[in-house]
Amino acid sequence: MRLNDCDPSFKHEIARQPGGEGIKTCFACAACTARCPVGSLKPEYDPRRLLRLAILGRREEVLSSPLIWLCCSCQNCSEVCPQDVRCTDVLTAIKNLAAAAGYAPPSGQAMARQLAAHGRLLEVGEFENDKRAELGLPPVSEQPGDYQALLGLKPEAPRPAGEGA
Amino acid sequence: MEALLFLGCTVPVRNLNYELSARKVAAHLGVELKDMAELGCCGYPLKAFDQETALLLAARALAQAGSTGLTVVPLCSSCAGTLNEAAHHLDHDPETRARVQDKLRPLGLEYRPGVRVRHLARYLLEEVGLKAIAQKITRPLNEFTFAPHYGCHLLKPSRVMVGFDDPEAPTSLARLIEVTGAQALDYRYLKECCGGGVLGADEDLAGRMAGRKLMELTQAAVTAMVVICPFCNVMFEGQQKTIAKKLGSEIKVPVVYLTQILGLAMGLSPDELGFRLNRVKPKELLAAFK
Amino acid sequence: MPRPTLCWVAAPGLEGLEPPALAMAAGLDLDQGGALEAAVVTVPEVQAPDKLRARLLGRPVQWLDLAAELGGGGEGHRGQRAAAALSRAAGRASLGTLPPLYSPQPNQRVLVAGQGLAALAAARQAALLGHPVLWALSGDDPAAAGAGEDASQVAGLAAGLPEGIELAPQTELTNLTGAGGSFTAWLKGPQGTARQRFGAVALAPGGAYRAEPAPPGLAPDLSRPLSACQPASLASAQGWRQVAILAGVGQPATAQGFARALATAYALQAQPGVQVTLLFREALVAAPQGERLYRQARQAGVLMARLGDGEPRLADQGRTLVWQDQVLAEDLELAPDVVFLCEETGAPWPGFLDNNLLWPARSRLLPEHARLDGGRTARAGFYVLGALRGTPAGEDRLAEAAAAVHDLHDLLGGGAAPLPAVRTLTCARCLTCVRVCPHGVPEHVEDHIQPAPAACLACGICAAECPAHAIAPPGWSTAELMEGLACGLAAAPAPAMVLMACGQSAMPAFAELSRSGHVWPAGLLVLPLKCAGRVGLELILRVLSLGAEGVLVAGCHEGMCRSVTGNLRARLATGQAAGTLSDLGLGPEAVSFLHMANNQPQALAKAVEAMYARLGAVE
Amino acid sequence: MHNRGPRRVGGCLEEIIFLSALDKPVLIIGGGVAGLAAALELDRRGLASLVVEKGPNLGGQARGFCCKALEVCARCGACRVGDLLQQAAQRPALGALTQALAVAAQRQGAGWEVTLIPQEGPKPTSPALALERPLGERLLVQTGAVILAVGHQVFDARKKSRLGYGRVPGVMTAGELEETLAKGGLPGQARRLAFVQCVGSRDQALGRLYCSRVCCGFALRLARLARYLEPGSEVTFFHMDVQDYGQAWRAELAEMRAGMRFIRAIPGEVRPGAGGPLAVFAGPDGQPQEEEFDLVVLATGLEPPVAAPALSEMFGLTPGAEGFLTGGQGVLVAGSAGGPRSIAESIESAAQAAASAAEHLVSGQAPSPEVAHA
Repeated sequence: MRLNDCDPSFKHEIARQPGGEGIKTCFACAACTARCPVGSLKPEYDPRRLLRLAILGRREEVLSSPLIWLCCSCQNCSEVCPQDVRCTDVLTAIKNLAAAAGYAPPSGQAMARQLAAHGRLLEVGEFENDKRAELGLPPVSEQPGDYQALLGLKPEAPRPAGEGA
Repeated sequence: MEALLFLGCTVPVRNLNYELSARKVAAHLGVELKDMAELGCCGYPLKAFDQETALLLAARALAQAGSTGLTVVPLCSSCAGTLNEAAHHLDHDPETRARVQDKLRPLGLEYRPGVRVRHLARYLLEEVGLKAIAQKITRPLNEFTFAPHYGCHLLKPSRVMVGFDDPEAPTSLARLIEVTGAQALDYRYLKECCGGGVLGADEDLAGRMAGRKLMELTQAAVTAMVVICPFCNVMFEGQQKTIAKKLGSEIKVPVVYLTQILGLAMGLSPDELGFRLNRVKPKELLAAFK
Repeated sequence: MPRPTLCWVAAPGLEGLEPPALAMAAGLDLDQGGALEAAVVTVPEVQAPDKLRARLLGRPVQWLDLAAELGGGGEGHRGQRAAAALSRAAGRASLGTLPPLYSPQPNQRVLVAGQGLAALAAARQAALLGHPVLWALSGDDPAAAGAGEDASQVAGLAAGLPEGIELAPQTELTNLTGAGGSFTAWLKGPQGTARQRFGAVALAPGGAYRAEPAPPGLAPDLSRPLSACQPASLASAQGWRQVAILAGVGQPATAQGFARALATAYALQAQPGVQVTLLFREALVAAPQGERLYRQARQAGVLMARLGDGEPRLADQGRTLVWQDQVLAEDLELAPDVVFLCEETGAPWPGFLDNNLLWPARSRLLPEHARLDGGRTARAGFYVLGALRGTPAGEDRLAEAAAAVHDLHDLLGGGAAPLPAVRTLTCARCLTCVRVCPHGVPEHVEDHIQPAPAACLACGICAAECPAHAIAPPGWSTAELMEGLACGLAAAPAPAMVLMACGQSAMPAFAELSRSGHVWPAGLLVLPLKCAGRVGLELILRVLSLGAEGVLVAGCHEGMCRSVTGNLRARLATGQAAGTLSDLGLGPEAVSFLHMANNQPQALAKAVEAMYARLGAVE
Repeated sequence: MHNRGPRRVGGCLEEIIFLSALDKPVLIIGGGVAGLAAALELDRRGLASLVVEKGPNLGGQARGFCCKALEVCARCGACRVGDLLQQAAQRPALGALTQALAVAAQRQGAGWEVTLIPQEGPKPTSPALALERPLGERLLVQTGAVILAVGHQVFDARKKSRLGYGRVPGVMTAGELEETLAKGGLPGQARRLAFVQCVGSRDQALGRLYCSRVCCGFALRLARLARYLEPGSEVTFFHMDVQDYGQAWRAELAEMRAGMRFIRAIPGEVRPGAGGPLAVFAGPDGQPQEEEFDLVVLATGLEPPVAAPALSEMFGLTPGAEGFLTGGQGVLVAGSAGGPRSIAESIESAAQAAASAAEHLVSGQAPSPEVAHA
């Protein structure tokens, strides 16, 4: 890979994302790799490698990689990092950039629509509240109004996140 | 003692045994868990896609909850983690706070710094205290051994969960298990993640993450695994059969909620604690309470 | 022959011993306040009461740290050991040797040759301590800083030069002979070459930058030394987009060189449109602020490219660097607009040090030696400072210069240095002493050997090697040692063995063990030496001939001898002695050598016990 | 002690020594390597000093260090402590008060008046030297200059919980291994050794963003010594970068690289294994890997001395970089109290402190005893 063809601004772009500030300070000690529960089961997954690719500016390769979605956000890597990179947060920042670039799996949009419709991931209808009543639990209500405002989405005409507002 | 219950999305729909036992145990300990209808999603599901929006949703919940002045007590580790992180972020970063306030204002909401969020397990340990719990124990569970599953977001990131347990050598759940008289198992994969976070992206991987814990515990003489999070529960209980099939091995690990065994030890009946809804039944445990 | 008297000074560790009985056993008179011909005193000189010291002034005295030689055990056992030790001292005292009276005054002048922080600090400190200083500057300006030095720090120091410094601008040290207290320097200045005498010499060139060699094959127009990128804004002006900096790729840089590369990388990266890639093998961050610079550079966006073994390969007619990324395990390529080569500071060694006749090889003169710090060299009174020694610029150079000046002040003060006695009548002028002395003490002047007045450490190497027995540091002639040991061995119970203990390693360890109550074998006699180098083949064989059944020589670890080769010579002599014993059909195990340090008392105890057990088994 | 006389301070009788008058113009706080070296360097300049040590023995932390030579000196400098003690004992002008703590300081003209109190503590571990004297009573010392040589403290490895120190059997600090080796051998049947570098150094998360400088050399020499003492043992060296210690070191390092396994990765965790501590680290393929050792040795970094904040306040000093001490008017810092330093570097820095103190005595015109009385 020719560094001349890489995008040196990519690392800065990630660093501008909330939680992405730490990316440039990685000095590759591999403590994160050692503690990654995903890496230990998935040979091709190595958080340090993803960070390295991002630092080198291999923008498309990183954003389009299905691997970035495998971070289970367990925070082990952030805990062990001596440079306070907060690797989980950096990967979240990268995922956000990937989503904005259209690489996100469709589940994100689905969840946003669900929240706009119900204010919750799981719909609470009469069936659910009946079941709760049987157990003596108080009913649960849905308050989707605030969510629609914050998400910039209307429940009847759902639009994917990022496109609206 | 009063606290504000934060149910989140999953617990009130899918994990009624958790909610039931949590409410019962809290009441038994003299903690009044208040409900608030306006509380919805904590924002966690959107974090990977758009964390700014996720933060807004968390800030909304914190603003709502904050108006009560009570400690917010989520039952779900993801909710607890998200709300704690959001509160930490908002309290320490005035710029973000201002930006978020601008978005909340049209909704008639305002985030006031200093909202206290404590996962139920932490709340029980720190605010209620082991001593108070021990006083309520009437039926010690001496003959049982439980494997605690801490999960990730109860303890981490430790810079946010300041002053709580050491994520590298956690003891909080073990102490809550041992207060019932039962043994807490220390096992190899004790600290590992359930895999729930990647269930959507790679079901096979998530299954293997949960599977290695389940397989280890199948070998160990353990009454049940103790969880404190509905997502972890999905992996260990909900997916247990699927995982066993996929990995081609015998897996049989009963999964219970912390509050269920605390309730048993306090003399509540399995029915009151929703054991009917447990899918992998802790038969050995229930037999003792017939 | 004077009859020695025992002056018993009570000290911790001597409790329970009865001086009258010991005096009798050792053949000494007990001091009853009468006149003294010669004396054996049971404590070291520094611990003796002032009155006693005054009374003994000018008389032959054997100062004996008896407590340090005794060790623990029952009273009878300790009495036996004490009697043997006192007998040994009495034997030497009875010879009545006094230190030689010949003692020329060391020259107090100090020559500082060089320029920059180290030279300035050395000249200042020496002048403040009252030494007349000649500062031979390579240029004209005493405030000129060397490469890598903080110009304002140097200027600040130069602003308040104390009195007593004579400046010799544009002057070079072209030749040097002699040692502490008596150096002769040839100085070449604008008025020609002059020869002058000095007591001490500090060599402290300011130093210059040397760029790391470019990887062979790199397009020549691409590479520049690091200093050529000042100011950093040059990068924008030149339209550079991709800048590579090599910071220790052939061989690792130093921490100072690396820190400088980091600072430059940081400044360049801040220029709009510039991407800096820093290539290195190890991130050397031990310099002050090094780790902060490293992080700061990463934070600014400098790409850190760590190399595995070997230099980067070159492609595209030397215009593209290729290396394997350590994390990705795949090749990365970079076609830089410019390649900066990391620079280290250094200075060339002056030519006169190549004269092997007068100066030992450089590695002998300035070995990496834990005892030769603070600018010291093996040649007492000659100091190497700053860039020439590789000392980092800044506080470290000041510290080094301060330490060097304290050392020379001490040397020239005359208190510390004894003088070897040379018996001119028996001296064969074979120059063995000139050749073997690690400190350059003996000089051949007008057909006789003349020791430099402030350079001798009394290691005794010359005495051990002199074939004519013509030279010995005071109190350490073979005759003296033998007389003492003969008396000591006569008083020691069999089997008797002698420990020849180096004063830098074995003796302090032995003393520490003794004071903490270690029980030594009854027949063990200690011969405290300044340096194991005093031990030669002849000495060992003579001691065996006196009736000792074993000889253990204990000296410093290799590379730690204060006199550079004393321990190796002693080890060689021990091996030769063992060979001789074998040849005679005797057991070679009667002699052995132990490498040790002063903080390894257990090793010494083990070696003594092992040898004693062997001797006992032979009995 | 010369030139002393009782005087009344705040209602209680205190003893006062006029160090500034004649015999002891410089007070040295700390009797470790740097403190002793400073006293010796002052003595070589003809200046007297008084060393104040809070512990029962002179020599400091380095006194417990072991010689790391095989047959050839490793240039670790540990025996320099012995040299210093020996030289100090041979210089009768030197004085040292042990088990004495400086608790207050007041500026007096260009000098200082320092209050010392006796410090309760353990008994001396080795026989006292001629110059060591325990402080019996509260003491006021007037002095022209003060040298702070209080050394450093070692990072508490418990703060890096993931490396298992204090809870996983078989995990020890390099300092503890040093003590064990000083007694002559490896603990138990240790054959598989792992060294973990930068524990408490180069760590932004801990607020220790500096390299402790000495640990690479220290740990590798210990490792080599361990291999020498137990010829069958294998060493794995987990590190980030090996720091440079000069020309001879580079040659030695090449040899050590050949004889030991160097892994450029910091383990993520050390936990109990079946037969010893288990290190979890990234393998060369970027995969988590586990390996069992008999002994995991943590190279703990150097931290600012515990007393740094108190001393800074006493003498009105601005805290230096990373929390180490910096000097001020008539207050000089020597040794690792001013930043991570090796034994040799501490000795050299003591020379500089002594030189600066001497200059201060001349330029600062230390107070005369008459002034002190008034």
